[in-house]
Amino acid sequence: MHLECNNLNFTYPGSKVAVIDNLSFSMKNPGFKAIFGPSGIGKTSLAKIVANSNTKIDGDIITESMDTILYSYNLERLPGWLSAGNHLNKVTPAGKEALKEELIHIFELYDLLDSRFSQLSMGQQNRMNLIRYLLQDFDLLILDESLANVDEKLRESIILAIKELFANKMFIYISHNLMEVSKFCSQILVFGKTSENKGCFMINGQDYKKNYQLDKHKLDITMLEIMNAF
Amino acid sequence: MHLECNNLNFTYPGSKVAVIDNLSFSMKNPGFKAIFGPSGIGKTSLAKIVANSNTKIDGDIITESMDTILYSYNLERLPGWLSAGNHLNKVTPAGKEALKEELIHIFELYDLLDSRFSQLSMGQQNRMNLIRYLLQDFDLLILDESLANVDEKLRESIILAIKELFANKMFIYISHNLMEVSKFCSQILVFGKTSENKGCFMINGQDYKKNYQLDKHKLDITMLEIMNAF
Amino acid sequence: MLFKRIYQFLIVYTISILFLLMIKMVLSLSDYVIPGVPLIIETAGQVFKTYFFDVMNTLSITVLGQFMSIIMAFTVGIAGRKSSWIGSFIKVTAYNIQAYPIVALAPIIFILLGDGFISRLLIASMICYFPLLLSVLGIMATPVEDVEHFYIVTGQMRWQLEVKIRAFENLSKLTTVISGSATLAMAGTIVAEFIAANAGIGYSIRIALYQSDLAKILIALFVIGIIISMYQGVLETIGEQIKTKWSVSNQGEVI
Amino acid sequence: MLFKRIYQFLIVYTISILFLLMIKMVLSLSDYVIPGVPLIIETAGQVFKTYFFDVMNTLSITVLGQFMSIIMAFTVGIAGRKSSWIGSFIKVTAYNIQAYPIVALAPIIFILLGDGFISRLLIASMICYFPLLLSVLGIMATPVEDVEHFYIVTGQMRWQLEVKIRAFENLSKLTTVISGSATLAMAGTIVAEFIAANAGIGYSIRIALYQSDLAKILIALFVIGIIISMYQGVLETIGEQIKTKWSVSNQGEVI
Amino acid sequence: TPCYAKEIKVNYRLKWLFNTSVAGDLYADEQGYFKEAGLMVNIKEGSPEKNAINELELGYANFGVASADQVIRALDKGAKIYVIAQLFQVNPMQWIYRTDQPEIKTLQDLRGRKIGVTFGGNDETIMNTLFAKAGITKNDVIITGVRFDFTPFLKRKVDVWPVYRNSQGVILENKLAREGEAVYFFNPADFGVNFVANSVITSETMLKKKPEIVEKFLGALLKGWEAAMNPENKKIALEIVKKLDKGNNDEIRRHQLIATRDLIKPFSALKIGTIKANAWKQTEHIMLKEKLIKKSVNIETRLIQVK
Ligand SMILES: Nc1ncnc2c1ncn2[C@@H]1O[C@H](COP(=O)(O)OP(=O)(O)OP(=O)(O)O)[C@@H](O)[C@H]1O
Ligand SMILES: Nc1ncnc2c1ncn2[C@@H]1O[C@H](COP(=O)(O)OP(=O)(O)OP(=O)(O)O)[C@@H](O)[C@H]1O
Ligand SMILES: [Mg+2]
Ligand SMILES: [Mg+2]
Repeated sequence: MHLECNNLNFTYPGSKVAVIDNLSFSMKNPGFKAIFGPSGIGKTSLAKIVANSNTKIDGDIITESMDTILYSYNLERLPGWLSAGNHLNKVTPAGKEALKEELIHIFELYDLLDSRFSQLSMGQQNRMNLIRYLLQDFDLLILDESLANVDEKLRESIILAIKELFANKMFIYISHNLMEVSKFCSQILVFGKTSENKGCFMINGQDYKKNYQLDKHKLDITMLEIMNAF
Repeated sequence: MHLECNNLNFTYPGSKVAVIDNLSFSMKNPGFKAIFGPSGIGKTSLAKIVANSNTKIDGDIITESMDTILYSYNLERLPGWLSAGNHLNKVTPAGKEALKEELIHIFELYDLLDSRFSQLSMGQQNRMNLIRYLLQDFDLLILDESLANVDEKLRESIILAIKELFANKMFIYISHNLMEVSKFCSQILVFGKTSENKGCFMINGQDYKKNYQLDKHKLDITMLEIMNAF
Repeated sequence: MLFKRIYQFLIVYTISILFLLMIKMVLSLSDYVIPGVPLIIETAGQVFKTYFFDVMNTLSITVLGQFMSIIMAFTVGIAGRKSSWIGSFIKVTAYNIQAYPIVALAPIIFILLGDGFISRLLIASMICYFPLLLSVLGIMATPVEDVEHFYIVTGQMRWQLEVKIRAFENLSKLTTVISGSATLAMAGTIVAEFIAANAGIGYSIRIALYQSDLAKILIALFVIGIIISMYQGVLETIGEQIKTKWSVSNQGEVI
Repeated sequence: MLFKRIYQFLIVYTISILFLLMIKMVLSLSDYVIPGVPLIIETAGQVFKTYFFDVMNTLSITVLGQFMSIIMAFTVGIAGRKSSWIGSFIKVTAYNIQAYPIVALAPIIFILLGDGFISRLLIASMICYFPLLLSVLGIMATPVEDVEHFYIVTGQMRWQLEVKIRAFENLSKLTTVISGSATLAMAGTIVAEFIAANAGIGYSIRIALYQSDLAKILIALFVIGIIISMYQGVLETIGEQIKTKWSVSNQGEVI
Repeated sequence: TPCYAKEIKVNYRLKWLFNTSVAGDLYADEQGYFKEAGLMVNIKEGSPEKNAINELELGYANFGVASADQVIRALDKGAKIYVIAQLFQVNPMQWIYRTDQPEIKTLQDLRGRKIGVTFGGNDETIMNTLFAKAGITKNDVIITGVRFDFTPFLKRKVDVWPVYRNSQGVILENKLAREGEAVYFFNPADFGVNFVANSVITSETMLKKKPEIVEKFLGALLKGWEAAMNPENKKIALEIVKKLDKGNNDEIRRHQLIATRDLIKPFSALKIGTIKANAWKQTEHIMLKEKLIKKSVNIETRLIQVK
């Protein structure tokens, strides 16, 4: 499993500055990867470009044994004419019912299946949305703030569960939580601030998993490394 | 300055469980306050009830020397027919132009004034939106995830600047970042998980300000206190 | 709600009549140009009952015609929502037919379908459907990005789902247009009767026009107005109920 | 774009004519009921030029009428968007007038305004405006919560701003409806001419109808179709330009 | 015991709405004349959009009423129809004007008048013929296009207004009388222009394949007309019309019946339905001259006076 970008460039039409400027990086093996960087640096843009093979770009994106790349984000909504649970059922492929039940428990949504999507709180909406994606066939799933508005405790147990349940899939996690990306991700693509002329670095994270021992010291070092890069 | 709720109850029509169940608390003095708690516990609901005096509620909300209460949230959008900068100018009251300029610098939006709102990244959109509110007349401003999608570094400098510039206003900050609320807020209303039958606590935070000394140890204690409450 | 509508209609009607009478007075026009109050009342006595049943007759066709035109508008609107060749072809056809005033098409319709019930219904729904179509097209051609994204990227998007999503997100616009189109269906039916039927208020209007009897026309307008107000009130109530049943978004806006 | 429209219209028209000719053949009807190809061509030679200028004449009224009806629809739609008493009063008035087929109102219009240019224009825009109104009402009555919130809570909401926000958020729906309503304006103008004028293609259609001359009507439909396709193509192009100028949302969907 | 054959169904398309102008048609139906002839006739109203000639060809109708100009136009375009009876001996298409205007005694009196004509209608053809006859050009008169509503005449914007003498003419006369105004009618026939109006037509197939039905139908129909036009039967006739013509009051219908009688049976010796071949020829001639048809249709060959 392998995602590689070589000399990627992208400029929005009508814009003068390139959002992605000669970017090269490579992410290997299943597990949680991250894209990290200041607001407005181009994380979402990069994610969309990777997920949408139809975009006209300058440069190469090479994906190896990854046929299906899905992009999810935190402003998505479920249709409103049925309860959220019903909509979930409708998009659950045959054979994945058990997985669905398990995810609902992990995501603590059991009591909310009868609610309409518009009646959910923001964090509940984001969780409901993410479950849908996890039930689909994918090789790489990009989570663009998909766990926004979820409390840290629950977020941690969700991330750990995903890592366990989908051990052979790749995830790209986009979040502004420094500690979280350092702790859970194996590779972190850090965008430096353009204004400070910092480039783009790939930093190795702690890749914490359930029942593993977390080395607090190493975590601090990773966090420091990232802080320096950005 | 004083916000007090006594035996507040609220249930959404058609719902069986009360979202807010016999809640009493009091927040005093200007500065940053927080509402903290698991996703879906009722933070947004409470904020809206406080801001909207027309809601039919059971219980008392007492506000002292706070006439104008504004509620802002992270999904708001600016109109699209002009650049974001232009829309900002339109809502800047006479005499506050200098403040606007200053805020634009603090929020690092200077280069984006010519963009349409839809062309901004999520964090940029949220910052643009928040500036509008800060330029209005208010006594209490509720920030419901208003700094979501903004990187931690920038978020910190923004919060510190707001605390300095609006020293005699009250803010209620709703966020899922434990460290942040502990550090910057003076009073934190923590909602405990209903499933674990935990109630509602008011915890004092570190109320960190620019040029103050942050006592790391005390911060850890606050964080622990909150963790225990929730 | 319903009473308010009727009440408001009565105000509008009274104002219009007073306005006409004023003109009659100012220009001192005779009864045969603008009928005076006694003549209007006398005429009302003669024809009110007949006209009432005529309008009820018309209303029955209106309901059917509106139903058909809703189906037609959705069929064409859904088929024509894509910017593909066939989509724009369907649109061009639908638009062009509409540009033809029904009076020009009527002879062809009669040749093809005879002059029975079907022709009358077809003409009524052709007049009513196009405005509906425009709205349906506008709504159906506008993606709802944040809801559709998931289904598109996971390859689960069917046209039925797309239509459902867009309809649901624009439910209040659709119900406004549909309940508003009742008046168009009524007007369409009356025109159809005017040129095609031997019953209904449109037919009676044709006769009154032939006799140049403005008093009768004023009575007809009155009866039409009252009954359309009632029909529309009913439709709006149904629309509200569909909205509250299908969605619960109203409940969401309590705070 | 423009050529595609014309091209598509020609296909539709040809298919319809072939269909009619097929019926003529199968039932062996005379030229009086359905004209044959030679007669159509002969008639075209006689009247094409006249009809072309008639349609251009009609088009000039159409453009003006459409413009007026857009203004009327927005005025009424904006005034009637509130669910207040006066809002619903305006709606009731607008709806009721629409329920009256123009043929019934025409005598009153002629009494008040004579049968000149003004009556013709008024009738044309009355037919065209209502469908526009329905869409405008639907759009104007639906709040855009996430944009309006700020202005409402800070007390800066003016009705102009509200209208602007809702129009902008529904720009593509509005342009669809407005450019689509061109055909309605055309149909309206033709009907107005049919009952009121001494010029324009509607007038020519009436004469052809009196003479049961289907060949002439077919030629008229052809010329109307071609010209309306062109007009609509132009409107759509303008609509696209407004969209790209006012908003830049299209550019946002590059990825 | 007589054995009744099943009644034969027949569709009969009129030219216009039910009113006193079709008293005879309704009379034949109501009094059971058709039934006696073994026919079940469905009488249907007509309009400019629904014409009898189309329906004859399409098989929607078996008999119909059409004006001479419609018939001649259709023949010009190859329609296979025949005229089997001429209902109106005098064309009801006439012009009304108020008596405060000088009476039109010669065609020259038309000069300088504000005259209404329906462009494309046969009143235009008739008026043009009158003008040609009198040497009047378009500059000598003020011509106004006429629609379905009478406002311009009522408001005196037009002085001489075309009406159907026996229906609209009566109504207008009555309306104006209420305001104390009297009227004249200008009848082209008085000035030598005999443009034929409504006649009964049928298709060639009908005439060739089912002559007995044609005969029975026409027999019953004309019997109905004769009875309806008989002053002795006026009460019954008015009752029958009243059933279907709710638009008018009794007084108006009574006058309309009298006016209709003058047009259908101008003198008692005349047998209703008589086809006046010369008038038809004149009509064809006028239409040819006005370029309403391209070639002569030999109208006399299409006139079949059924015995
Ligand atoms: N449609 C667009 N047209 C032009 N510029 C755009 C468009 N969308 C985004 N941009 C610009 O591209 C830059 C990168 O945007 P992007 O959304 O990728 O940032 P991001 O890293 O995801 O930020 P955030 O963390 O705030 O979501 C921003 O400066 C933004 O203003
Ligand atoms: N319109 C509504 N109708 C019914 N229930 C609702 C409605 N809106 C919210 N709720 C429910 O009320 C509860 C509290 O929602 P609220 O949005 O206040 O949560 P929150 O604390 O802000 O959560 P988050 O951090 O995820 O935004 C949730 O369980 C939600 O399902
Ligand atoms: Mg982003
Ligand atoms: Mg919330």
